[in-house]
Amino acid sequence: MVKIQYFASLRETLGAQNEELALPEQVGSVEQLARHLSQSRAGEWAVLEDPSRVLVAVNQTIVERSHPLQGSEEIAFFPPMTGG
Amino acid sequence: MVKIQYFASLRETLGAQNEELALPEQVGSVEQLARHLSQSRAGEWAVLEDPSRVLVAVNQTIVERSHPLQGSEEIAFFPPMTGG
Amino acid sequence: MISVRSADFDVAQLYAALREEADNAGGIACFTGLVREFYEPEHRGSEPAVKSLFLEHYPGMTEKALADIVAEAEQRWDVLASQVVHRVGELHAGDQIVFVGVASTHRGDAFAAAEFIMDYLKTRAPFWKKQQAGDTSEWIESRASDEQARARWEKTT
Amino acid sequence: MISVRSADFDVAQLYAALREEADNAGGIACFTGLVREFYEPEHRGSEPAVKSLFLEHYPGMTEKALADIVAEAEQRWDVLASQVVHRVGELHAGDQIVFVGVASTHRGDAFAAAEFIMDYLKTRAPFWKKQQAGDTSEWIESRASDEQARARWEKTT
Repeated sequence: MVKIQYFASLRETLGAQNEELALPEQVGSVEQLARHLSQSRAGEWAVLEDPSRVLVAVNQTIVERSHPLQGSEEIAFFPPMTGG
Repeated sequence: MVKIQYFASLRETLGAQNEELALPEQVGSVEQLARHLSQSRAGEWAVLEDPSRVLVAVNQTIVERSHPLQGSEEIAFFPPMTGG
Repeated sequence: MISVRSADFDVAQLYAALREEADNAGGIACFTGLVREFYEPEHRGSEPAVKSLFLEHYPGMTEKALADIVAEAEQRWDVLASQVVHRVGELHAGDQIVFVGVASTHRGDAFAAAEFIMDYLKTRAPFWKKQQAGDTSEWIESRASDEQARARWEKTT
Repeated sequence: MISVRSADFDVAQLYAALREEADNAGGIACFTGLVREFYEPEHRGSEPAVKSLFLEHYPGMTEKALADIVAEAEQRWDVLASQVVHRVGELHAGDQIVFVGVASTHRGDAFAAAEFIMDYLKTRAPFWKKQQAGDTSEWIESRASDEQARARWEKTT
């Protein structure tokens, strides 16, 4: 199971804060997870496939879309940061 | 009369802190004043002619050696600054 | 020291800690970010000013991201001591929001490391601002200028 | 505010003055210079460390030079408020020697203006340091790196 969290405007847009998910067999990367969620849930979820609007952290480190997934990670989707 | 001041290591080297001087007729610039003092006093005073070792301020503003003198200025000679 | 918290911070205390911790430092550079009261361009002149912000963050990752940024600064420059504090939760116009302080042997290193940490913190640490103006609240968009400020550090050593 | 004096200064008070004076600032950048205890290279290992400094200046011109530097910074960047304090006279290892603080709408401007003021102050304001180590005292030589730090501002806007 992966643990997925959503933050800030993305959390509000999707109406989702966190969830646990068993990765389907064909999902082996961040990019494939974003596509899976976008296609299976449709609507607003399509935004996950846009790397300019949604960043991804795996185990609390920002990663590229090509980052591989084993199936037991802590994954977070969020908009570009605006701290400081 | 010009008022001349010497600071820091230059003050110690020359053994001079401040003086008043009537500019000789041929002295119309900072460069000419430095040469006049260097030639008339000799010894350590030659350092005044070296712009890399001695800076000059006229009326409390740093100036180039070509800066003209009228004969009533406040002039200061000093080594490169080391504040901060 | 890295601290993420809702409570306000005391610049005097953070500066004293830097001075205490950094033996024989030549200089200490500090930056404090404040909450500005501003109008969104489209609202200017008619709508109320932004009077408060809500700072959301990603607990756990926030501290890790800040520690990574500080470690990178320590690799690049002579950093004798550093202090990073970032507030979360509700803040109001004029409030202190972030503090970055760096003590170093040389002033150039202190300035560079402090500005580097700020520029990375803005764009690589998981904080998000939501602004409140009157009855409406909206998430602040990230700014290209912040990403540009961060990207320029990639070209230098 | 510009101040040249022998008395120590309080960073907390200077920071509070900047925050008070700069209405709606987005950030405040501060730098404090400290007296380092150091060995001259030729003395290393045998001679005593430098324990004190004497700061000579050119009264009248000092304040004018600092005012000119601050005015130039105000021309180049968004400066809402600034504070410059430089001590003169006898100072000891660990003492605060100089403070430069700038409040601005934008953090980049605050950092740049504060560092610009420091770099010009080092090389264009009439201060001279004499160091004391044991029984001997000698004037500190100016450093090429300080002049280089100043000169790089000539190429930017």
